[in-house]
Amino acid sequence: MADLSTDLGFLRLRNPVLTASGTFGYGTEFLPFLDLAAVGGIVVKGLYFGPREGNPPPRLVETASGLINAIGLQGVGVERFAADVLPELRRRDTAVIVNVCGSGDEEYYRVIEFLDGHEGIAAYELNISCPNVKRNGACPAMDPRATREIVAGAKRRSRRPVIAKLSPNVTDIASIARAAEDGGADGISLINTLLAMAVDLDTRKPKLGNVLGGLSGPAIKPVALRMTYQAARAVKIPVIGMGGICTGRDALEFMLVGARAVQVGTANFVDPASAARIVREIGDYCDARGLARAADIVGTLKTGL
Amino acid sequence: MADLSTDLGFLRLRNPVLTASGTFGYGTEFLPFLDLAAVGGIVVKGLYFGPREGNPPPRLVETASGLINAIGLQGVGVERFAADVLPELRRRDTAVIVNVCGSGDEEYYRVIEFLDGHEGIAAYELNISCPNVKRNGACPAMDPRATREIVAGAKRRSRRPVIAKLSPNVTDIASIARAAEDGGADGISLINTLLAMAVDLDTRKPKLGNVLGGLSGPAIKPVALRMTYQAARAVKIPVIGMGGICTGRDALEFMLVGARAVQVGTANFVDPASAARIVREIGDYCDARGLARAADIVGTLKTGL
Amino acid sequence: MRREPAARIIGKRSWGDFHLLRLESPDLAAGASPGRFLMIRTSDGFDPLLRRPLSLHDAGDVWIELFFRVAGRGTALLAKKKEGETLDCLGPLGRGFRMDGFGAGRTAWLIGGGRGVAPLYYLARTLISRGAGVRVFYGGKTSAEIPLREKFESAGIPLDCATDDGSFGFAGFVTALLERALEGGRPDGLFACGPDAMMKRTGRMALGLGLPAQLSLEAVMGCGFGACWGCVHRIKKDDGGQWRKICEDGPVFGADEILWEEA
Amino acid sequence: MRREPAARIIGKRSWGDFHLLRLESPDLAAGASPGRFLMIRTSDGFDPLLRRPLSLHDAGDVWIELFFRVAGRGTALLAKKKEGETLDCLGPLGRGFRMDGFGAGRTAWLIGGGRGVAPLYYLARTLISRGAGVRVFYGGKTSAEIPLREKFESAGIPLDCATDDGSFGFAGFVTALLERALEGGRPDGLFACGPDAMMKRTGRMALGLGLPAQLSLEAVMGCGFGACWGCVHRIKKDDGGQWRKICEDGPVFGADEILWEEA
Ligand SMILES: Cc1cc2nc3c(=O)[nH]c(=O)nc-3n(C[C@H](O)[C@H](O)[C@H](O)COP(=O)(O)OP(=O)(O)OC[C@H]3O[C@@H](n4cnc5c(N)ncnc54)[C@H](O)[C@@H]3O)c2cc1C
Ligand SMILES: Cc1cc2nc3c(=O)[nH]c(=O)nc-3n(C[C@H](O)[C@H](O)[C@H](O)COP(=O)(O)OP(=O)(O)OC[C@H]3O[C@@H](n4cnc5c(N)ncnc54)[C@H](O)[C@@H]3O)c2cc1C
Ligand SMILES: Cc1cc2nc3c(=O)[nH]c(=O)nc-3n(C[C@H](O)[C@H](O)[C@H](O)COP(=O)(O)O)c2cc1C
Ligand SMILES: Cc1cc2nc3c(=O)[nH]c(=O)nc-3n(C[C@H](O)[C@H](O)[C@H](O)COP(=O)(O)O)c2cc1C
Ligand code: FES
Ligand code: FES
Repeated sequence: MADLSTDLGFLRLRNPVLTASGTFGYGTEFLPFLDLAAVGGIVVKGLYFGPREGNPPPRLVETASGLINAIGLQGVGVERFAADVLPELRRRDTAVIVNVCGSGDEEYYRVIEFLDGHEGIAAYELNISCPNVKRNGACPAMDPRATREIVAGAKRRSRRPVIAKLSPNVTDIASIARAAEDGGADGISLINTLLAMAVDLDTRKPKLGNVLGGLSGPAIKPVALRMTYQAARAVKIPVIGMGGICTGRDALEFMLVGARAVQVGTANFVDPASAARIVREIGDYCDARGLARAADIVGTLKTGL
Repeated sequence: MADLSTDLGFLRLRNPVLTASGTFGYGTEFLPFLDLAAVGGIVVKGLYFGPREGNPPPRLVETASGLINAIGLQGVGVERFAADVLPELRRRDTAVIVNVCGSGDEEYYRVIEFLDGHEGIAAYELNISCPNVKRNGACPAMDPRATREIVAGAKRRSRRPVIAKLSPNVTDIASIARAAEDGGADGISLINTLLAMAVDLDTRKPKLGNVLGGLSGPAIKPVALRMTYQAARAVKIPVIGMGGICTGRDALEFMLVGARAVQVGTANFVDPASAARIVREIGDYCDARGLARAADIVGTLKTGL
Repeated sequence: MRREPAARIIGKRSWGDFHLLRLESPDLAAGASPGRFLMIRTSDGFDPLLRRPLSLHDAGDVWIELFFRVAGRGTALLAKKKEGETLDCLGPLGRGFRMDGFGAGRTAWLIGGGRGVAPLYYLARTLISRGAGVRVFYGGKTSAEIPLREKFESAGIPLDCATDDGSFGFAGFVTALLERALEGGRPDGLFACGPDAMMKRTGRMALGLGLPAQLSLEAVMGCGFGACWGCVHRIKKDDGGQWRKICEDGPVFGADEILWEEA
Repeated sequence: MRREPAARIIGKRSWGDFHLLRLESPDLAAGASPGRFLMIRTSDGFDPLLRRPLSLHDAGDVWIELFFRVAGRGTALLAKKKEGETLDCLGPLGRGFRMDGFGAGRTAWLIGGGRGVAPLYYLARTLISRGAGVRVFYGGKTSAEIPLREKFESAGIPLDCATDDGSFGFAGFVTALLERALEGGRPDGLFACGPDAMMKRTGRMALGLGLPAQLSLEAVMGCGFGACWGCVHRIKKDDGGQWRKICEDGPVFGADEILWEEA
């Protein structure tokens, strides 16, 4: 059996497969379908400081090989998370990464400061790239300076590693990745969803309550792979890739272009055991090819450049 | 029968359906499949001044509901185009728009100056957004200033209307759209392809000879619709929308968010009669709904904003 | 660990756009109860991407039945499946109808429109087997849209039909038929499934009369098991409302819990 | 105006991964000639998005045949199609084999590997009907990969088989078998279809011996009719080479025209 363990520097994972924030609930929703100890770790649903209502429905539109969502980060807030969810997750043998949200920089910091007082969290993933909250889809990860500042602010306050989650809705992903690195991020993860829209021709209304939403799923994989490749070449900190990953081969492709770990998102909805299956498929691929360590594939793409 | 005619200000079209550059050859390839007089007009394959070799194969990769291409604008150059293709197109009753390419600003201008000496062209579409030529995917349409300057330069030289074709690979499409308008563009068209990548896990090589390519097709429609919406709200000049349009309903959705005309791209490959079918489907929809003029739907989306 | 059972189609009937499939699956049958649903893959590829929710139309010891109407691409693909093929199903999911208290001497009226009748057959059978009195109100646009009427009748389930065009039974909405029936008598509870407008109207009627009513709601579902938060509906809470998940907290809610948005 | 004929499947045979479909279509049959191909939709949805190229395996007055091997998702979907269903086909497309000069007293050797044998049956039949002498060299990895040998034999077409594992006929590559045969005699021309490596080798052999050879090339095709410029191969021009479209200028090229990239 190939060695699937993955070293992010700030965190060692049993295998490179994490579940993506917002697509895996608080983890507990998936207990009927998979063993949380089978995946490398889970990134829980984005948390604001307080509970959030989220956007009015409809919140989802299916598109060709994709899904647009405008959930708007409905959630329970840090207090209930720490009281109800964390104890449950601590009993499972898995790395828990908390996806941190905020309406302004200060809220991100408050979430971190609060959670720093609780055990059972391996790292924070700063969600500076959610396109569903503001109606024009703007977010800090669209600007290098805003990215660097919020990451630096989070790092100053946090006793835990901080991963910056980047947006694909930018001209130059390399410069944003470098800004996150400059701000002191321990790693970056990408991509969040592509800003998108769907309309109902007959009613002449947007199909989403929020007008705009974020596109995910297999449709975006080619863009996600390109951005992961560009980001991985731009920084030295570890890169976590995602976007449309549905199979072990998909996951290994992201590793090939430079991702040290991956996240599985929309695929969890289609097949709730996806993440565990992908781990198995990575192992099977390595075994079939005689690869002793899955991590050896990271960044080995031959571009002839 | 509903009135499908479309007024772009600088150009009146029999209907709002154009064929997208690079997906309709020089038009003549489609004569066995459709009557060029059935579509609003055709945008021919991108032209550099001289003949171009294009990229090494493989040049295409199919993805989930999408297609990545890295053709690299192989083409015959303006002289052979004017000598061999234009006379053939002049005999067909259709508006011909030439997609103008250049390695630097000067080449764009030379193409325009040369073609200005020939009849049978309705407008130029400045392809300032092709991601396939440079290996990092950069292009003028990624920067507002470069966009404004090249558009202004083209306008100064051209005796014909100039449409700026924009790239989706930007943080803020509205600012690029405004830059094109400031530069004097008569219209804008969008989106060109999303910068993308595919790799072969087994050989560990990129699947495209050019490493990076451009993603098109139904997969990108939700992003294209969003950008068309944002661009149409940002400028007063007419907007031509495209990206994944396969049916009359798709076309009408782009019109609903503000496009005065649309272009059909990848769909031409799947069904070479697509553009003519889409025209029919628009007519049928209008008739079924009792809409007297298709143009009345333009920009009528009710967002409640 | 719950697996996704690949269930084999062992029976199929079709009436125009409406189709009934019987699937062999002890796993699915084991978790069955009226009002619960399955999430079903309709294609091997990524288009359509998401599973589609379908209610349990009936269930036995080793089989379950689905009854659906072609509404778009997913259900059209499903309609093409033939006996002997397998379906990739997830479930049963959700909280179904609560039947406690509905035993001998109690009466339940079930109201369904179009495809919304799907879960009511199973519910009617189950209530009857518990000794409750059942009456089903079944509506559609035309007589072709109430294809299950013979199935109900041959099972001995009392049935009142309504068609918008009067081509069969009462001429008008099934809610109007119900309204008329309520003038003549009162059941101990209402159970309804159908489009939002029908649910809203049935709920209002029940609240007005002080009758307990359970309504099965629909929404586009991303996952079906509570993970995506895509399927919410406004449900009463304290003095206000709260978005709750239809797939997990429902799809069946009490009429008194549901808040309807202004149109 | 050429339409896309929806052709009905009127016959089907399968050997493991290999499948043969007979389609009824006067339109497709009308444009048929050996070496030309169809572009075929494999799904109603957008995934897979593009049509797939398949050669004409045979053609009559109102029918054509396809022979293919499952290579991925598109061909797997195609393999699931049943008699009575229709296929959305575009074509025939491309420039096929040039048979002028191949009449009575002339001999043609045809070389095919795996799925590459598909167009050679039609070509062999046509050359024979013109009076030419034909010999077919047919290779595969194992005996299971040369399923058409009986079909060739019962049509009375002289056949030499090769399998990599020696499970049937000559043990080794079909090009090695050809090489041996060429030691014993020379045809007037070679016609080949198969993977690039085989085409390259066959072409080299032919050029070395000064034998005219026509090779049918493959490439991923976006459109199949010359519009996308996706399917190019390097073809000789003046002193250098030029990317030419396989779908339009080919798929059949003279061995002397083709330039092979260094690997
Ligand atoms: C809990 C639950 C149980 C259901 N049980 C049944 C059943 O037993 N029989 C049956 O025929 N149908 C049932 N439905 C509805 C069924 O799920 C939809 O008709 C189906 O998902 C449509 O998929 P499609 O691909 O055919 O159509 P699409 O092309 O996806 O959509 C067609 C139209 O239906 C709308 N739509 C899509 N999904 C839903 C949805 N989940 N709810 C409401 N509208 C939707 C779309 O907005 C669109 O207007 C149920 C829905 C839910 C939520
Ligand atoms: C002119 C022409 C005629 C052909 N005739 C036949 C025929 O008669 N019988 C037959 O079995 N096959 C034929 N092929 C090959 C056939 O088109 C491919 O096997 C098919 O397109 C693969 O589609 P898929 O969806 O099953 O596989 P995919 O999942 O698309 O791909 C599977 C593998 O095949 C490769 N591939 C995909 N498309 C092509 C292609 N067009 N050429 C070469 N490799 C490809 C992919 O890169 C991948 O490695 C022909 C190809 C061409 C160009
Ligand atoms: C329904 C839904 C909710 C999401 N919520 C969050 C979130 O709370 N925080 C976040 O950083 N990303 C969120 N995302 C983005 C995903 O984590 C991921 O970046 C994206 O979906 C791309 O991966 P995929 O294509 O595998 O889904 C959400 C995505 C979906 C589909
Ligand atoms: C094979 C191919 C070649 C293209 N060549 C050009 C080109 O020469 N000039 C250009 O402006 N756009 C080119 N495009 C982009 C299209 O014109 C269009 O903007 C894009 O494909 C999105 O539309 P679609 O999804 O309908 O294809 C090309 C696209 C494809 C698929
Ligand atoms: S459908 Fe995903 S939470 Fe209900
Ligand atoms: S496949 Fe499109 S040009 Fe050949």
